[in-house]
Amino acid sequence: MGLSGVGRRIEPSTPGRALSAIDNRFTIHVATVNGSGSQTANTTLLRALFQMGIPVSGKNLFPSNIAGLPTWFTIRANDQGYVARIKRADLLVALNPETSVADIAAMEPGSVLVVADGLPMPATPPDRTLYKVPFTKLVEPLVADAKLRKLVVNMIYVGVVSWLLGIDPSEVDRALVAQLGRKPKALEMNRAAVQVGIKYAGEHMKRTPFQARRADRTAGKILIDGNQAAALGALFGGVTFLSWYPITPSSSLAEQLEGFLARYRKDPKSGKATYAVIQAEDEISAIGMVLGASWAGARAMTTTSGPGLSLMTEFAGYAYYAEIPAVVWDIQRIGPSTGLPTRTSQADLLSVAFLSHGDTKHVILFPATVQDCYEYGMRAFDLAERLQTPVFVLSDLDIGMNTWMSQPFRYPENPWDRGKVLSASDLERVKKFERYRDVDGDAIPYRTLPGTNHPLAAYFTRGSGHDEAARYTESSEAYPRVMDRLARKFETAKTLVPAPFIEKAQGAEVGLIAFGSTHHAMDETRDRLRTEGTPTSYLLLRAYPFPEEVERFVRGHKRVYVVEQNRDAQMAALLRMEYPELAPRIRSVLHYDGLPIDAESILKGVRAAERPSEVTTR
Amino acid sequence: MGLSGVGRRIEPSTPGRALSAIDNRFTIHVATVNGSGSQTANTTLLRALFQMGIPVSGKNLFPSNIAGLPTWFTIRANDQGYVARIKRADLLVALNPETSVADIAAMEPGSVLVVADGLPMPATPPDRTLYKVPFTKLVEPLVADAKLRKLVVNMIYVGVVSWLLGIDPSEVDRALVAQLGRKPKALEMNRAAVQVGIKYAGEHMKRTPFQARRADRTAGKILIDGNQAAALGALFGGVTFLSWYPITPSSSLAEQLEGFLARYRKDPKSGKATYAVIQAEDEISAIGMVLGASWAGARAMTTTSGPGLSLMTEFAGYAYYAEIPAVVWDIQRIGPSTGLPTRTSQADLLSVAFLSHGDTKHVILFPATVQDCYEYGMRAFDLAERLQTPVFVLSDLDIGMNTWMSQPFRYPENPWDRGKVLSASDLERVKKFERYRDVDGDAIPYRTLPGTNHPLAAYFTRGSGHDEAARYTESSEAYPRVMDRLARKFETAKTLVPAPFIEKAQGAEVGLIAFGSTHHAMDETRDRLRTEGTPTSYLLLRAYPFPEEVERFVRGHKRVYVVEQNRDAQMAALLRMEYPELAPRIRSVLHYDGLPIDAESILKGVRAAERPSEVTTR
Amino acid sequence: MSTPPQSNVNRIGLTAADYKGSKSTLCPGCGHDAITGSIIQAAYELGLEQHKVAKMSGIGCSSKTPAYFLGRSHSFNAVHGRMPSVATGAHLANRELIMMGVSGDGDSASIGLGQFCHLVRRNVPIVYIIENNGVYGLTKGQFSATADVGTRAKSGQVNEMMPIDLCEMAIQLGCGFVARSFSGDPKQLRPLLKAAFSHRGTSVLDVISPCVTFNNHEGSTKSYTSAKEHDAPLHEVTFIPHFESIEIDYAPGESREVTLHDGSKIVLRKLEEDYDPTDRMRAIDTIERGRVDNRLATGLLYQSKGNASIDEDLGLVDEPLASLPLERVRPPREVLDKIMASLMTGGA
Amino acid sequence: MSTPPQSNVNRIGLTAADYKGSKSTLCPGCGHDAITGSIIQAAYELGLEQHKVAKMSGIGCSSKTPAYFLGRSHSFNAVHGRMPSVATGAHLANRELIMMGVSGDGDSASIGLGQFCHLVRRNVPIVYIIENNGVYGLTKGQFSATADVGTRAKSGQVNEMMPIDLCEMAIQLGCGFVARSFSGDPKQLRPLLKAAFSHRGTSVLDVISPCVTFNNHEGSTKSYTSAKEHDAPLHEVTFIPHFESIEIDYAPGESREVTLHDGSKIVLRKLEEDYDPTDRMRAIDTIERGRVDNRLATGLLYQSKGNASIDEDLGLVDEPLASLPLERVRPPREVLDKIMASLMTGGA
Ligand SMILES: Cc1ncc(C[n+]2csc(CCOP(=O)(O)OP(=O)(O)O)c2C)c(N)n1
Ligand SMILES: Cc1ncc(C[n+]2csc(CCOP(=O)(O)OP(=O)(O)O)c2C)c(N)n1
Ligand code: SF4
Ligand code: SF4
Ligand SMILES: [Mg+2]
Ligand SMILES: [Mg+2]
Repeated sequence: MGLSGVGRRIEPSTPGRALSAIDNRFTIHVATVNGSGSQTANTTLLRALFQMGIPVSGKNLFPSNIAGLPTWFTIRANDQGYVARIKRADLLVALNPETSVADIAAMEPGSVLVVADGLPMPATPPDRTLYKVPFTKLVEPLVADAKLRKLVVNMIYVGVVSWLLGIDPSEVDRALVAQLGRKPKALEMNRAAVQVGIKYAGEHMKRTPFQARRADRTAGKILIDGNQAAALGALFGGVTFLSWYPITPSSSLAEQLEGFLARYRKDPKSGKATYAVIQAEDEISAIGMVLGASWAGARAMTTTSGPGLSLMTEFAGYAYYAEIPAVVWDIQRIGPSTGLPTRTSQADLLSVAFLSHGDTKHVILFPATVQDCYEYGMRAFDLAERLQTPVFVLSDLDIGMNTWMSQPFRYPENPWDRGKVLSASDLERVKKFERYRDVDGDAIPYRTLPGTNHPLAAYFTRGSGHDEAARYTESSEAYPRVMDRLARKFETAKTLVPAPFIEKAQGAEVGLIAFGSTHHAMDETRDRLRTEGTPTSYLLLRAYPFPEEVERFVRGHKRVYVVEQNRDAQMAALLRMEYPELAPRIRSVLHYDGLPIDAESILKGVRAAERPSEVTTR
Repeated sequence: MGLSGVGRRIEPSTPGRALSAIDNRFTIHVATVNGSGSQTANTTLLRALFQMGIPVSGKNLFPSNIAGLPTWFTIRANDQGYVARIKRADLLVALNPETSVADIAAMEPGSVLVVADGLPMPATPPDRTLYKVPFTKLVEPLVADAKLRKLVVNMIYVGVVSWLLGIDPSEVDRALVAQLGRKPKALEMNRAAVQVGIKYAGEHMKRTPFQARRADRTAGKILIDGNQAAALGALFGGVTFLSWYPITPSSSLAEQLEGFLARYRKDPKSGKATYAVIQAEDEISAIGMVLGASWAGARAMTTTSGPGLSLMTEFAGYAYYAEIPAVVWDIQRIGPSTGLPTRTSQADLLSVAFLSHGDTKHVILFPATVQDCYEYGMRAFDLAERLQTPVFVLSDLDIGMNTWMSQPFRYPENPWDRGKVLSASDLERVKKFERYRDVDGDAIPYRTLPGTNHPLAAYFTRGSGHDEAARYTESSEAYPRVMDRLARKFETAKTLVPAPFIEKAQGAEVGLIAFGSTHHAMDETRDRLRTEGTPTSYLLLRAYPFPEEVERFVRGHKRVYVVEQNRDAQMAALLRMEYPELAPRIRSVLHYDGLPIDAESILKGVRAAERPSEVTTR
Repeated sequence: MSTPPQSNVNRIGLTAADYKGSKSTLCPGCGHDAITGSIIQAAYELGLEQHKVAKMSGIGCSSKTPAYFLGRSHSFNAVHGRMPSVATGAHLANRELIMMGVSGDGDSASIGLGQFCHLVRRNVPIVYIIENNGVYGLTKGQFSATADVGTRAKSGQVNEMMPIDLCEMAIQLGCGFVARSFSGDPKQLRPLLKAAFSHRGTSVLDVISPCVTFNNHEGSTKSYTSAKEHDAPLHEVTFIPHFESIEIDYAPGESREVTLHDGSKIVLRKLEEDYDPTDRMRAIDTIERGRVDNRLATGLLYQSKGNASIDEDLGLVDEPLASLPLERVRPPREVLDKIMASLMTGGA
Repeated sequence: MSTPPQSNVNRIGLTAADYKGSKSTLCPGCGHDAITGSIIQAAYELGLEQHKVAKMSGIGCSSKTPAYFLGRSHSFNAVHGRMPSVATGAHLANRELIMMGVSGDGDSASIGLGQFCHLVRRNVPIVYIIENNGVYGLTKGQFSATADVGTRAKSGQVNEMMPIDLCEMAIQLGCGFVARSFSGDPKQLRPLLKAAFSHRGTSVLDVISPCVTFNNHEGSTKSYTSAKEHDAPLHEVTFIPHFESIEIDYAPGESREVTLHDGSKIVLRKLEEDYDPTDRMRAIDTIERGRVDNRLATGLLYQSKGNASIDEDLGLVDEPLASLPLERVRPPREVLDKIMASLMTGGA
């Protein structure tokens, strides 16, 4: 597998300058209300910029309810390719009376404010440009139906913003068509609304100092969210079984996968399904079904988030000990218990690594990009079936549900790896089968599938004590023998999981380690540090257990900062467990307020930490 | 709380000599069949020795079924007070045809073998003393009924063994009376059987070289198992609510507690129950009921083991985050999943410490002795209610179900601590109540109970985002604020949990750390190491989070060996996480075959590890 | 829900407004908000003392609603599907609490089915309200286990599986008060709610409560229109609380009267056919037939004095366990001495 | 169980002995061992091909028994109470497997009640046997949720709670084959077992199976004696497999014939009163009445062609999903290209 998008970074033209807006380097912040249908409007702006060749990312900050609560959408355009979250917004569109005062107060000098007429306002200093727009009045002539107005009004701000930023109207239109092409009436109405906005802006405003200018940074790239990418990976990875229980932010993975399957996985001859998707009654059942299906030979997966993961604990231990493949996607949200279901985090790491009572260790993949999601969507199955153990893929809400730019995904070059499965004819050849015997010295045993027509095929699968021949035993020799082999199998895993992505800096004393969505803030962070005179090496962790390169990297640097989005420095803890002798040099930069991590926060953390003392940023 | 039996050790008369049998220093091994009722016989021997003033311990090694499989019972008599398991047996009673060959083969030179006539036998070298006893013939004249015979026959070996070891017959009789006093007919029958055994031995055998001699080492002591001790602790701790789901080896805690409650906790006036015990439908329900009861003001607890613990994962996170007291006893057995339900281990540590998704850390107590079980039985409630968080008590099968010698338990001198609960009158006084506000600076908030008749009392308990006033929020300021306070509360916990027991050795470079049942093998280990010229300091961990003394201890020694009964060096991992700078000096001695750890194994481990390289012993 | 004028106070001097909670964050028009209204009105009319009430719920839009009524009651918003166990513990800790449970069809029939059944089996005293919309609202409209055969989701999927009928299950499990109603029919829902509070033991109310956002479309069998269409009231329900002595006289044979645990009465006015809610088999039969001819029987489906409630089974002291003083829960020193003596047989 | 002489082989040339597993480690006399015997005999008489069978179970003495029969079949001994979900997954991965589930009353009615109900609701094709002894055997005799009211445990405790009747639940949840029997009555159990294998969809067999060690004493309602006393057979059951053409002729009106999915037949010989197992309400009624007058109706309680099974609902291809080759589960390159194109609107 390639680097899956990681590190294919665009060299910054002028490194370091990322915080104040200039052409092709600005952030749009839209404050609106949940369920008001601003999604299309925001996507239109995002796509228009993207189509102009400017790197962009879109982040949706939504509440845990269905309608009526505050929502924010942030579009970052950055010609340096910095697409992580940035706190500072340069252009605000304020439509929500509940939050307008705070939204406006948060804007910094030099920013531009587009505020719906009549919203509550704080006093705004002169060094911000303020425009009040009578959206409701403007929309009236366009639509009669009140419900429709609520939706169409959003397109007016698209017009306004595009004019302010000098976004090519033809690109706005292309973006509109891409979304509403199939609904001509809606398209017309929205087109009209955009025009109204453009016209109004032209008459009442002046262009912003930071403009959108055609560039060539997005040619041939796609826009996609991580859950959809993961669904595509599973689709082309040949998934045959999905059981899941709805939970934010993982539902969209299961639902998009089900959509793809229904469309592309009906048998051409019979029109019947080459897959089974089951909505389970809860997550205990979801993982139970996955184990049953994997045991019987299906490529089975489930998707969940924190609370569901916790419910899978007992079965996770069973799968580890009875050695049954399984793929579990955990799209992380923040908090113990229900927490904040629509906020992101990386705080399930320790609980996943040791999920289940008893001595248990699990293989984990850390997708950092949408391309990782796609490739791990396939690879997780290969690893699970090769290693005969559950493989957990630790994504998060930021990767999973937000919109990212990426190289288009590559069609898999090689076939799948279904691991060590003995068919009836294999059994005929080998003459001997013991389910839990380490025949090849890699600590991975062979298995047979139920239904295999051979007298040697059958064996008894159990979570209780068993020996190499899968016979029940309480022997104090057999038990540790099995457990030691499982430990060796974990060593084998180190050689099979994706290697870390490493970027060394000449003579750097400081190493930075990150995983998952945190990766996107690292380029920006390192460029800034470099300009500040602190060159840093970088290692992106892509799997647990850690391949040996990780130890070499830590050994190679005096101080290593592990940047992660949780309170308890969970990845640092795993590294300290793995490398006790190196533990003293491992430090932490932590971020856990539920919003995606940003470079500024990391910089604060690293700077502060260079005066030794672990620091928490927010 | 005192040292609860820890360290009140008897100075060895001749340190180090523990492996070959001499007077008052021998081990009896009885191999029989599950369900054959040998329990009474073994207890009789154990008590008789105990009554003679000789320190003893009894370990029952039983299978995970109800009847018909091999069982072993080991009685260790040791005047030095070494009561941990010892591998070498000096006197074998072999009654099980299924295992006799292996049982006999395992015996070492100088040992004495009492074998039921007609059992399969290996060739036994001359340096073992072998007696074949026609038990079945001997029992015939005693009892007519075949079913009864199966039971009574056991008393014959009691007679034989007591004669061989020179155990005072009057003590054997006292022990019999203590158990069967209430059943005169049974008593007579068993008395007769003992006599038959004594007579037969007297006629056909000669006394063993290692004899039982009256001593004064058990005066005023009691014999009890840890689960019963824990039940007593809960009883006197004022438990009012127990919900549980049956699982070995924790069931006997719940059942003995229910017995005590039924007997001692009926209201004198009304005769009604001052407690509620519920057998839940599973462990999710059991912990859910505990949270509901604690929330409403009861002193609530549950008991479980590995698989049940795993099912409590989601609710554990809820209790941590919503700050609800709960006491959970985990009587550890070995294995992920079902594993070996009747074998001991200390492998649930990591999963308990981080039980639940998200950033979660739990308070854990580690009882090492039956007296700890008793005192933690009370104290766990005080801690849970004071800290408003679940407190896990990590016992194991060895402490919980085996028979231990102990000082009698002390009646609690002080009242209970019910923590920060505001009554209606308190509210009237303080005028202001915010459920999650840190008023006292110890990060512990105040709570009110449902039913409190005051307009300020009510609040909303939830596992979702909340602020200091318990209002729902998704604020990115409020969430980390709450999580940081919880982290500070964990710091407060360090000052409230039981301090470690420490025994320093002059100028020792090597420190040993243990917890739980492992403690009992440490005296023996350290005495042996000392005689070998390696003086060692010792720290018994009694709680997580670790009080500061722990760090000082680790800092104070060049090499620190953490001795534990699991594969993954789980306590060492926790210590390395806590003290990264000290991680390099922390090493592991591991034991995980399901049998209680013994000094010999630890010695092997430490010796080997002194040549640096982590070693696994079995 | 119409708030009565200030003057209009109940027997403990509170207005209906006093029984409100914080502002709802549900979708405008959600059936759950209508049920909240009926709960507020019922509590007001009964004159419930809010500090004695414990509001329990699981997770879901429905389970959020306890925040929107009885703002002066303690509330426990548990994890998904596990509220019944929490409620059981809370009740046993303080049997004086008036327990109220609010759950959804996903919360109680899907993930929570086991706990629901065991709560009913234990006969935990609680008014257990299921706000039944046939979907998972909060996670955007997937089918729940109460979705009817043939119902079409917004996504277009059609449900093939038989719905779980929690009322029928409750009856089978020995529940002594089982009713079904519709969020859109407060005239029927309120008296049933009030009556439930007078039942000693578990009372189950399954209330059809349309999800206007995800399950109110053509083809959905839990939409307002469809619910209205198939709603088949068994009788007209009137509740007469023990603290009021109203006389209602119907022509003989026109109505039935059911007396509840605390002396309150339910008067059921006969509609087309006579229905005897104390006939267990008849109740099950009615639900089963309803399935066949697609009629949703609403009203008081089944009522009986029923079995002892769990706190009675356990023979608890009258006072809340939670408030027993130390001296009543810590046995005297002699008890420990006695036990120690029995374990102490050491020699010398 | 009596092993027939070597000569005696079934239609695929195997003897009953060939259907044995490893030696039982249960208590001598345990009802579960008797059921194992009936299973072995039934499988032998049906001539089941062992490699096609998947034996699923949970945790408990009962759940251990799959090790004691059909030694040449794959087996999955899951975690406690969660076998139904595992079985569901296994069936969907390979719909050609003949699924057998063995569980206990604790495993299915206590911890596993939710999964049991949802398996039945999904109509997963499986022969689901509950070895019902009213207690937790493996953990030494605590009550399970099927313990009858008033039954006394060895510990002396008396159960106050209503038992959960898994047969009634199954019927209510739409199960198409529901039978009850007694481990001590192989003459009735075997034909029912054999018939269950001919049903397409979930078939539930609740078999009373005394625990001789913990629940066979005076005062226990699940002891051999008590089970014998209250056993009230509904009819005499004979099974005629599709591969045999036996003619049984009873005088008209004396018996009923039920034809199963694969053409096999069950002949039910009338006892005192006529019982129609295709009448759903009658079945529920019979169980309910049995509770009241303390008679345990055994036999084929309910049978119907029933709803589509889950694999039919999902419209799966005929072959096992498990064995589909890569080219049938990985869409062609064009599909990916098409999708990428739709996402690719980048400029320049
Ligand atoms: C363990 C767990 N799994 C999944 C979820 C996600 N979740 C939240 S609410 C809900 C379903 C709610 O449906 P229902 O109970 O019918 O309530 P409604 O929203 O329809 O009123 C789910 C699946 C969760 N919170 N916890
Ligand atoms: C999660 C979990 N909780 C508890 C147990 C302990 N346990 C093993 S078997 C069993 C009950 C078995 O009862 P039943 O299903 O009726 O089987 P029986 O032994 O009576 O045949 C229990 C509670 C377990 N193995 N797993
Ligand atoms: S999603 Fe449905 S159930 Fe939830 S609040 Fe909106 S309408 Fe009500
Ligand atoms: S304990 Fe009971 S159920 Fe278990 S094997 Fe023994 S008799 Fe059978
Ligand atoms: Mg719902
Ligand atoms: Mg049972």
